Amino acid sequence: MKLSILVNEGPYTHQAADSAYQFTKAALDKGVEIFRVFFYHDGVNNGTRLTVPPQDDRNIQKNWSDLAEKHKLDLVVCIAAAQRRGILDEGEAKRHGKGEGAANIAPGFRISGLGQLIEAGIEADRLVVFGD
Amino acid sequence: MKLSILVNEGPYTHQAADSAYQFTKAALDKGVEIFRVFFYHDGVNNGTRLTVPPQDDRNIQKNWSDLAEKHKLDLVVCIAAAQRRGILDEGEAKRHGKGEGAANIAPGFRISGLGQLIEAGIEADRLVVFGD
Amino acid sequence: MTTLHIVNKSPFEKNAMESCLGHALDGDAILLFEDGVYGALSNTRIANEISRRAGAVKFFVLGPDLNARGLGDGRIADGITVVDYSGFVDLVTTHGRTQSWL
Amino acid sequence: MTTLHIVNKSPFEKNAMESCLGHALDGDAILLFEDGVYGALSNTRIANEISRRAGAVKFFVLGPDLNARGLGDGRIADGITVVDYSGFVDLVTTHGRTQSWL
Amino acid sequence: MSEAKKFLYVNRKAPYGTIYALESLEVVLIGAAFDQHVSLAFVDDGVFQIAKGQDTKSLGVKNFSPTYRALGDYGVTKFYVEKDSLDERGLSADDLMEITYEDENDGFAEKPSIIVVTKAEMAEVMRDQDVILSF
Amino acid sequence: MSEAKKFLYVNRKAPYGTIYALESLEVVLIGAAFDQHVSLAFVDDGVFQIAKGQDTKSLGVKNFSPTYRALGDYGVTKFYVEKDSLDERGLSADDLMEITYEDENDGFAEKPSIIVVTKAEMAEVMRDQDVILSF
Repeated sequence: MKLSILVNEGPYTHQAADSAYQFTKAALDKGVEIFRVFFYHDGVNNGTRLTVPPQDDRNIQKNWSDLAEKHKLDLVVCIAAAQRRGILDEGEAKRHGKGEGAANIAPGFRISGLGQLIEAGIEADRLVVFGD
Repeated sequence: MKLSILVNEGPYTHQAADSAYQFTKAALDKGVEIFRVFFYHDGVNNGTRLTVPPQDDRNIQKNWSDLAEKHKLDLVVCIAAAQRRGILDEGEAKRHGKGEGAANIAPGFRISGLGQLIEAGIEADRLVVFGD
Repeated sequence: MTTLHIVNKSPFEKNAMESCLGHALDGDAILLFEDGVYGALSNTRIANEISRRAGAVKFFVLGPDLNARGLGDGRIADGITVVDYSGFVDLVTTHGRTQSWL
Repeated sequence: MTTLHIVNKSPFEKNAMESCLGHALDGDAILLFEDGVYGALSNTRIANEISRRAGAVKFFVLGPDLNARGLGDGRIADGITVVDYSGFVDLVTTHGRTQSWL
Repeated sequence: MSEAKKFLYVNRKAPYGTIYALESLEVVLIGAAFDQHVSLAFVDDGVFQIAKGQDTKSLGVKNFSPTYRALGDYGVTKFYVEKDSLDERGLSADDLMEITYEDENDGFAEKPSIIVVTKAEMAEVMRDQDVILSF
Repeated sequence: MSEAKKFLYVNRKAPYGTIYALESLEVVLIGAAFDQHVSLAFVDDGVFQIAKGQDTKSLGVKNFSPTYRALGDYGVTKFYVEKDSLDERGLSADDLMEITYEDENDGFAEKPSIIVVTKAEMAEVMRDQDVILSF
């Protein structure tokens, strides 16, 4: 059994990001395979390395990055949604002249097209959507 | 008559950001003074210089920056909300070790504390909240 | 001084407009904008509630938001005045406070 | 195959749960989580609707979300089963599809 | 790749107030390039997405409603619209855009893409899917 | 600076599902340092913000409910809670946290901060304000 996850909201603002993370972690802990986690709409904001959450709170971006490293999770940020919201990798930052060092995508996340979401729906046995 | 504006949602995702901009512009066009525009919650995302909206769509961040330049508007992004969401100026980026060139605050915006919102409520004759 | 209430939520999806109507006092004004303009549609449950309060409470709706949603002409319940953003500013300055129902 | 419906919205604020209940078919399951757990409260309008459908439709609620909101013990309407995230995963894998009511 | 799956895009939100309608449409457009069975559902405020006469000029935002009409050319030809949702909003099918497709199995005859269904029928459409994308 | 204004924070959303309750509270805390008249209104799902027994350990998010109880020390002593909203949710005042303040004009006697009001009374409270912050 393979699952794909769609995350439609940003960290902190909506619990959707937390729920998706807890669900993904619980699935992996049970040995259920996660084909891909796809970030769309404001969900792309889960993938910014620039967050500085309060000391006494969770770090949602880091939680994702750590989970990705531990389980070789595929975390994909939608490029169109990311451009609208100012999430860029190095190639994008360069291409749009945003200056050296401007890329803000976090470790473990990659930026790609919406086709990756469709593929996630096709290849996984179930798709679960977390949103607002 | 002096107005203050509170913007609680990010650009594109909710119309609140557009409505706040159109309202602010209409007020300025009528000669009504705007004491301050304060960006809170996801509203801080209005102030990222990294957005690359589609060619055939409006550029909300640039609209704000242009309006600020033309009318000497005070655009204030809440520091606590901005840190949670990864919006940083140069000082913040440096202080949190995010690397050279990582600051993503857009021209015309400044990052400051929540006291600026309370002051906006005290000093203006009316406060208008745009949110979700 | 009376209050300008502003509602940007569809009454079919959220309870914001209902709560606003429950708290608006006689003499107040209510402006429907963004997805709130769907509350101005005639022949709905909410239209009945609006016409019941119209007179005691003044109802306004933002034209640009109506047009965007295809509700430009003839779809609006009686007793609701269409304004533009400039009119929105006037409503804010002529009422004692603005209360947003988010 | 039957469907797992997941609802994360308060039934007092939004119409998502009502719409879900209107589309769930016999044999389906409904999981309440996030602000959706308020739908599990006893002595409310929505609780009556749930108990009317319970049996034909199976109702679940996510424990961690209940606890966070102070609804941990004795506040939940009869016929609703409490699960944790691991149980949430099981519900997803044992139903033919998952439908989110956002 | 496994055999073709049934994808349903469920639209329950009004356009313009939030971005979900627009970005959902962008998924549908990309998804059309994959060889899957695609249907769209318009329920609750989602029916407003395909209301006729949308004009965003005075709002300064992009009018994306014409794109729904172009979906037929991409093989997206099933728009299930819930009658109960129309009724509650004082709307009828006449208030919706004309959305059609050319049926290649019937001499490219122009046929309506919109299928008005009851809530009970919509529930059956939903259960008939492999993947349900909600925005 | 002008003379003190009346600020009302209107809370209509449940905690944890979205960040509005938490970030609203952060404004109240900062605002308390300014010398203004401050009241809080809990309406609709906002009443859930001050429900007793909140325990977020298994959720991994911060439990900010104790902060409401500390607001008295900052001079924030008026929590208007709408009875109609409680009733609709099957709640009574007993389901709310005990929130009190020490009245410095009455020998620092401990008094309840929560004032349960009808919807009509809440409407009067709202109209009595200079600035209304909604989150």
